[in-house]
Amino acid sequence: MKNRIRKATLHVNQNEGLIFEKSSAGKAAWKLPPLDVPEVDTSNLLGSSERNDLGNMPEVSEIEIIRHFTRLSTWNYAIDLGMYPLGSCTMKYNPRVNEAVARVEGIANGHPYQPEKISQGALHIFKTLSECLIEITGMDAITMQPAAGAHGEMTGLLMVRAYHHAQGRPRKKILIPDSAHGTNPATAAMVDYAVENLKSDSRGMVDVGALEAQMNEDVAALMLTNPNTLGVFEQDIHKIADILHAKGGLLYMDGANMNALVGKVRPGDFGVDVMHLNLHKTFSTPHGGGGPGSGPVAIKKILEPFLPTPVLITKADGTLGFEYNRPQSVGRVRAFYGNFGMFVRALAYIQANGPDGLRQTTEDAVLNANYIRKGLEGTYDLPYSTPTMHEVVFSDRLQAKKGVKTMDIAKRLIDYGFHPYTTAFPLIVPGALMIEPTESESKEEMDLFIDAMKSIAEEVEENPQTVLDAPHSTRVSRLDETAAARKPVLRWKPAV
Amino acid sequence: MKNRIRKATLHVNQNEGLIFEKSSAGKAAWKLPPLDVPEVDTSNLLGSSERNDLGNMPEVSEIEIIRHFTRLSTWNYAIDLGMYPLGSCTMKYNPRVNEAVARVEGIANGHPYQPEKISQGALHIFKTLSECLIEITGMDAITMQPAAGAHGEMTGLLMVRAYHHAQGRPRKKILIPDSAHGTNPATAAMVDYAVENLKSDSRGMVDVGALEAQMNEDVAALMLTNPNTLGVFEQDIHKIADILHAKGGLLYMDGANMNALVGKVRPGDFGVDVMHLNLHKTFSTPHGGGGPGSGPVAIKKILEPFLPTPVLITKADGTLGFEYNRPQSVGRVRAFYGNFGMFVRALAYIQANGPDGLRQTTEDAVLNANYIRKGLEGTYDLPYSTPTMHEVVFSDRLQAKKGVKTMDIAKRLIDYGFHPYTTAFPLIVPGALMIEPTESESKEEMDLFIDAMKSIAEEVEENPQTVLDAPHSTRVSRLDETAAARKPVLRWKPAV
Amino acid sequence: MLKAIGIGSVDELFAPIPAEYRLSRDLKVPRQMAESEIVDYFRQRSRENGEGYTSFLGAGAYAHYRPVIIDSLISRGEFLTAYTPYQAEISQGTLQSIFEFQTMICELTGMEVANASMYDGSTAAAEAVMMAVRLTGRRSVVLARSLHPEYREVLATYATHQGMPLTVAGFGANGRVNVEELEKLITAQTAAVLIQSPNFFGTIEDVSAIAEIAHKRGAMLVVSIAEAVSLGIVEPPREADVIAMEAQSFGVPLGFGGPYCGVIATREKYVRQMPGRLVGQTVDKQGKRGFVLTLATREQHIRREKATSNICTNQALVALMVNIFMTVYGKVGLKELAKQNLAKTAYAAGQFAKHGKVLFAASPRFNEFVVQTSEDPRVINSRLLEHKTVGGLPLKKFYPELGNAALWCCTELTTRSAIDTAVGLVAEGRGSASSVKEEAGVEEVAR
Amino acid sequence: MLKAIGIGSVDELFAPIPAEYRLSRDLKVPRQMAESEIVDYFRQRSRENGEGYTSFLGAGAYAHYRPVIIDSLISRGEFLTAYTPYQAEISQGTLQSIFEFQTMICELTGMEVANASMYDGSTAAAEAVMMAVRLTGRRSVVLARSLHPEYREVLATYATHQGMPLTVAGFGANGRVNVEELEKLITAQTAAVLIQSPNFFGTIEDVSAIAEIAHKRGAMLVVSIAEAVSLGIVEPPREADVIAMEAQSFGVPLGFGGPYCGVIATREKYVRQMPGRLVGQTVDKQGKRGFVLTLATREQHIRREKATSNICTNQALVALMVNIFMTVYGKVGLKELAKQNLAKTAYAAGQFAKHGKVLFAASPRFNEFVVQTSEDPRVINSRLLEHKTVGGLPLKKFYPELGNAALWCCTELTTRSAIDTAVGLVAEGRGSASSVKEEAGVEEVAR
Ligand SMILES: Cc1ncc(COP(=O)(O)O)c(C=O)c1O
Ligand SMILES: Cc1ncc(COP(=O)(O)O)c(C=O)c1O
Repeated sequence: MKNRIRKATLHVNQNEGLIFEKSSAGKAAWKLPPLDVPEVDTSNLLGSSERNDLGNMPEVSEIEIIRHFTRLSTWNYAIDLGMYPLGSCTMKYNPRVNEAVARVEGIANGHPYQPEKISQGALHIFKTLSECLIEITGMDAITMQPAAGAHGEMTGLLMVRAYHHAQGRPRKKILIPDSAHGTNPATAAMVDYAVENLKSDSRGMVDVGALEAQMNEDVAALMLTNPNTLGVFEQDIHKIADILHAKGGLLYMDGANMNALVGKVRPGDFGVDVMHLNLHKTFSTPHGGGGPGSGPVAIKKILEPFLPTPVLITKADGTLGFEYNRPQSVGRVRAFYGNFGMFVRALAYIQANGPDGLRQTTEDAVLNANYIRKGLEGTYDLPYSTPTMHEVVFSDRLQAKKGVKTMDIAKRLIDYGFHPYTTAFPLIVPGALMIEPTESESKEEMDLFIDAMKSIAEEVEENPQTVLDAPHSTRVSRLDETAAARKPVLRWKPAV
Repeated sequence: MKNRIRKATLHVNQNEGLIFEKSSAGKAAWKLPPLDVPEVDTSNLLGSSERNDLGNMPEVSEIEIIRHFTRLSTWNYAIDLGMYPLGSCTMKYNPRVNEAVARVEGIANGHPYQPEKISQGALHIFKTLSECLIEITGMDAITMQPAAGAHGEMTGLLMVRAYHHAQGRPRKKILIPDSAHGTNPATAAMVDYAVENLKSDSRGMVDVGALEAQMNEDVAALMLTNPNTLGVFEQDIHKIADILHAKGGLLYMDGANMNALVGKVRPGDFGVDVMHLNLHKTFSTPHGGGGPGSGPVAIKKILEPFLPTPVLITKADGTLGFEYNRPQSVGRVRAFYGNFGMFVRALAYIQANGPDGLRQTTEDAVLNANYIRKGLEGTYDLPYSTPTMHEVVFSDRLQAKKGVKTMDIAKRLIDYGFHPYTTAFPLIVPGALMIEPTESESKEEMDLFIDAMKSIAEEVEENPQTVLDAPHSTRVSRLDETAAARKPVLRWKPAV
Repeated sequence: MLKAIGIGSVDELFAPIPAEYRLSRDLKVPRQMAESEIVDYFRQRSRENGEGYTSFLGAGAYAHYRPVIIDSLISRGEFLTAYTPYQAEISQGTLQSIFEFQTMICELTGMEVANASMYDGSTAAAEAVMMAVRLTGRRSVVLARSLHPEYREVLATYATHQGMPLTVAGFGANGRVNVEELEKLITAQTAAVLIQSPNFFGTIEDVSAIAEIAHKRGAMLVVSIAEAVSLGIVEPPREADVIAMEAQSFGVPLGFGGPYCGVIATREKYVRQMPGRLVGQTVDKQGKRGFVLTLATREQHIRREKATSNICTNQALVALMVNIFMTVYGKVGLKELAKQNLAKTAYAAGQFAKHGKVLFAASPRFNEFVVQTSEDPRVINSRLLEHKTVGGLPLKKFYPELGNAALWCCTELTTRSAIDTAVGLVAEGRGSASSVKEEAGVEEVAR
Repeated sequence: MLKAIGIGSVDELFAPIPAEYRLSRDLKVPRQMAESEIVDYFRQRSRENGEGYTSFLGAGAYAHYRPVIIDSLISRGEFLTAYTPYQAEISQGTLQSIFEFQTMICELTGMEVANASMYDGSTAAAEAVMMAVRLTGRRSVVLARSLHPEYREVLATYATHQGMPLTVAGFGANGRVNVEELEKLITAQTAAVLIQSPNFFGTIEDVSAIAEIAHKRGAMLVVSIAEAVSLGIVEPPREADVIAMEAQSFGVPLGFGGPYCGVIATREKYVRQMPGRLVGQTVDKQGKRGFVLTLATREQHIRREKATSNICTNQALVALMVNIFMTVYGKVGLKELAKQNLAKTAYAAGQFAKHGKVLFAASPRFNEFVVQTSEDPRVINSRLLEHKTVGGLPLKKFYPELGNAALWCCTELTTRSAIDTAVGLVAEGRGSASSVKEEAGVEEVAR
């Protein structure tokens, strides 16, 4: 294995127990200023509501905390360490200037309820970003409230629902292609819609004939991801929109894959009525190990009355403020105004790129995906030969013959110094290898990746066991997920 | 080996070439604002002084830079990862609040020549720290100008030299114990003094008899480290001072080991005339892989006229300022006022501790060193049984019988997850193991260390080769230093 | 690369996009800016955003001191730029820290299990209620008017579109839920009773009494906690079936309203109806302890339309801030911290009582209280604003029945002198009918 | 632990300290403060320290933009909290980065070897001169008056105490070293000629001419570079034997004068007389490339009194900032950056020329220039200060012969409007004798 692996090696790494195992009475990492008001008798103030014991909360020193989390961090893979080609996740570089500006005092410490008079700075950021996103999507209006993509989907479908109600004829179901991400059907269910599956055709696109057949007055909307989860652009998108609109349905676009379109084409121009964006994908806000995200929803005029409250407006005196009185609104989807900190980062990203930079970014993202497709075609099975946009999906068909599955190949990639691609999604590709390099990767890094993938393919032929047992170079080997789920241990307890 | 090693394990780690090997034309991580003044014709302005080519300077993208240095960083051991018991280096925790306050705008961006009127903030920090250090050392005045310990030594000896000149009888030599750090003799030479060696007695202390004999009118000063480099407090310190003073000599104290004394005893009280401090040791400013440091020099009244210029003063109007006109001054030892950024951190450290905290810190540092001494006594040879202060020095005498030297044991410690102790210093202990835990280490971490040291001692008995070949777990094994020095390659060159 | 792919220009790659839709012009977004310009832009916005003001605002977003090491640690690329920890072998850092987070949330709330985070306190409350709906098979909900008004709005959004009937129980003169009224509202159809404690007024509810009533009728009790620091000194609602918490107080910047950190904690037996991610302990092939995402069969990527929620990306990095904050203060510090909040608030309430009416004084409170004045609080606030001070939140919009009332908050960061200054400024206008000039200012500071 | 050690109290451990010296009282230092108080204290000091002022100061400390990633990267504990890389196997990160630093310094200076850093530009210059003394076996030094005055003071300190004679060569009407005078001063005892280019006035010296003169007499030429950004567009002094540089301009905060980053670069043949640390490339047992500290036999810990210098701790972390800065701008960026400095300065000098006399206009300059006025520049500066602007450095103290002169500096951060404002304010006082009120202000801003 050694000689094949060029990008990674082994190195000494610190073990670290649970913080509770380091705790001992008397250690402390906190210090409060002297109290400048009279002490109070807490039991007198709180009576029976007083709490006396904080159970097993830890007691540790500051250096122990620094070491604890520093050591833990070294067990993670991250974009900052190398290519992270998770398909559908757009793991691009997270610029550090975004983090810096998000921490500028007045921006980091503004209270959501401080008077609008002294909130113009935040509101200006809010407005500028909103306008940029509307321009980028080609839509008419936007809500920044949703906290993530799925939350945006819910917000979007709520508006769809409110729209049909306002039309006087509520509808029952949402059409969702079988290639869709799990949040799409889950969201439809959350807003009380029935989900109807839509088959993909041999090109991996929506089967327009099938759609024609399935479309009727009961269908509230079609939730479409474009480019879809195969990285394929829905070429019949205009037909699709027409079919829906003809029967009064709406076209919802899951914008998770906007990184393939920004600056090159605008969903609003090809018939989309409502869509969400993932600022934590396309607009470079960091994933942070699973969030926070931000899932703004951009809409066409017809849906504007239904936007969640409050809505940002420019007031008579020219200052910015929020409008709360919107009778047809679907209501709030969360407290305050959304994940504002992510707006700051996303705007900084747009400013750092500008119109040309944004277009360039999209072109590079698509170019990189096609470079990888070219590099691995033949070595791995390509179930759909349709042109690739920002990501390419292979299958493990060839390797499966040797009993090696996509997850095994993924684990082996770890030994080669890469984070795995997305496995087992989209569902229409059994044993999928979903690869999205993003624009951030250099040719050098991608060549190493292609190399690694080819080398693994050879290993599958020569000795599949190495691959089946992978990873070999991590501080823990494959973990027993079944055991974890059968008898869940979801918290530490002191040994008794 | 595996089962013995509890604190560390192996984990996958990214390789990384030299930045020049990643460079390719057109890549960029910089962007300048549009020019708001007319463009200029550079060759017209600079003529023959114009430069046209920047040679092999790299061209890389921002994410490549982030990854480059992030990957490199993972090859380092650091206090933040674990115990770093380098004797004489006082590798204590570097509080993060120090870093935060050093970056506050007006403090990070103040220009050294900005009018004093708008520099009162920096000068106030300067003054407060100076007063704290004077109080801690028990001296009368201080200069903050020296950039590190060795620089402080030079500054101190220059004042000694100027003092003797002022007395009308310059002197020729400096007495330095054989246990002293290399910078002591090197400094003496730099200021044109002859170095005379002073033998240590069987307790590892200055041989008072010998001193008595060697002391005469040619001796400008004795440079003494106290506690000395064996971690031993010079109990006859008062006698020593008397002997020097009787013959008009001065007592210079190397304050590198102040972590053993702060809050418990003050050098000024036991006869020291001049001493330097290492803010990057005792006062928690980070080592940063070898600096920046700060080596203030505290002195007694008699040396005050000779302080480097400028000297901080309180002006008639109560504001702070610098005095430049000091005819007897030894002159400047560097531009501006010293490593101010380190003053900020040191003051923050003093504030975070306060009087009780500083005393506690010293007590813990000494307690920890003695705990380790106790734990390893018997397993390793203790050449001097004299009481230990903040650090303990063992020798490899027992292990040497098996051909295993202190450096081998040090390398093996790496496999166990620790940074090695200081090796082969002080010179009076052949094969020294110089261990300084500092107050920052918890009992848990020290127990692991004692454990590791004992386990290595066993390995030396059972199979010395494991130790001789160590480290086994690092991405590079022992490096060929002889080759490096024989044909030095001190810079990258493009392959021709 | 073009050559390798075998194309002449990048545009060929965009051929699949119907020509008529391709964008042939530049996007109308700001021109490309240098990093220095970007930094200047946001510094400027910061100066327009209350930089350097003293504030007495709480109401679901609290100004507590954030230990420096929080940002030092979460800024490490290994945490900041990692995705959801699907690949356990190279995500143990994130996974173990979430496991510790879940544990500490359990310790603090007195519950048995906690998830890895929800979007925020309001959505956590809504999802907790839907959890109760699934568990009880009932569909109606009774909520307290003393619950954060925006949390109520969010629940309404989630519930109404699913046809879940909502009824609201008011509060009494003591600022607590009107228990009699609540009891009447609970029916055999009631899936959940949702209250907040300390409630929106800072008043601590009598949770056990309410729990008893709810449980008697087979309804579940969901308690929302918006001020996490209260857990240091206020007994947690152990009688609740589900706790929906907003952990922003634990080291998360106010950030003009987000990102924050919602959490749901409950009893072990309900875990399979719990939304969101869960980390569990397990072992690797060598029997070495490790952590993995578990019980994923509840989640959208497996169950799709049958999932317990559609949540996918949550608030992981914010949960890490919370985790570090809880670790820094720990068993003793959290209590001392809460005590200081209590003391500052007691002092402030005492001072205000001398010049205005402090409502609900009879009931125990944590770090917020309602002050009733003769003057419109918006007028008072425009006066305070001139002294770079942001007064309490005017309640007219949310609770017209309270008249000229405002919600004031004090934390460990509120200084005595700031309190005295504010009290003085409030007193100034005592009795005086708002002057015209002041009226003019009203709109601008109105919420 | 006490038990383990076998003692009753910690005090027993301090028994070796003679009782009469032991401190029985608390140190008189500030009481222990909470982190929040410490942060407040320094924020307050910051506000008293020119926060938010526009400045035209250079003179050896330059305000250039610092890319954000510098601090992101140097803040990683693995760099921040590591010691000098003595243990190569676990210090490869620091070692490789220093090797890259040495390489880039060579590329920029045109020298063959560079060390890992010196304390600052002034001590680097002094050590470079001492290096020449060792190499030539001569002891006297000729330095230029156009060298930074404080660098001259430092050299004097190092030299005089070693009995090394110093002579100073003045500058001509063109602001450059007076070559004739210089030639006369060089003798058979001259070890080194020390000049600065761009010199203290921002004027670029005729290095080759000076080199020729020095070499003719067997003296070595040491060139000091205080404004590193000049290397992007100004030909480096390739004819020098040693270059002593201050790299602060490369991403190091002004920080009220330090820590900065000195560097010495020279020819391969002189390396064994070079002070400071050096990192060299080598291989491990498997032949894998790695880096180590090398040629340590020059250093104090091996050679003690025979070492080339007493330097031990240097400025490693600052050198890392410099390294990252050089990597960010690189081959193309450094040139463009230098160009902007040139353009801003040319514009400013042009504007000033309209209202005052700009000296040395005939010679090429980089980003500094001297303006002579009828009014005392200290009076001008107290006027500018009222507009939150810090004017050029008054030169009376250093160069009385220049009369009412000040040294102005512009970088890429200086805006046109700031320049126009300053020029306007300088013009205001034109011809006017300083009024009494103004005189009053003088002392306070005098340096
Ligand atoms: C195609 C698609 N849709 C929706 C989502 C859900 O977005 P979020 O995780 O932000 O809720 C994702 C994210 O994984 C996705 O890839
Ligand atoms: C005893 C002693 N003296 C002097 C020094 C030199 O201090 P610096 O490295 O700050 O120049 C050291 C540091 O290693 C030391 O340990």
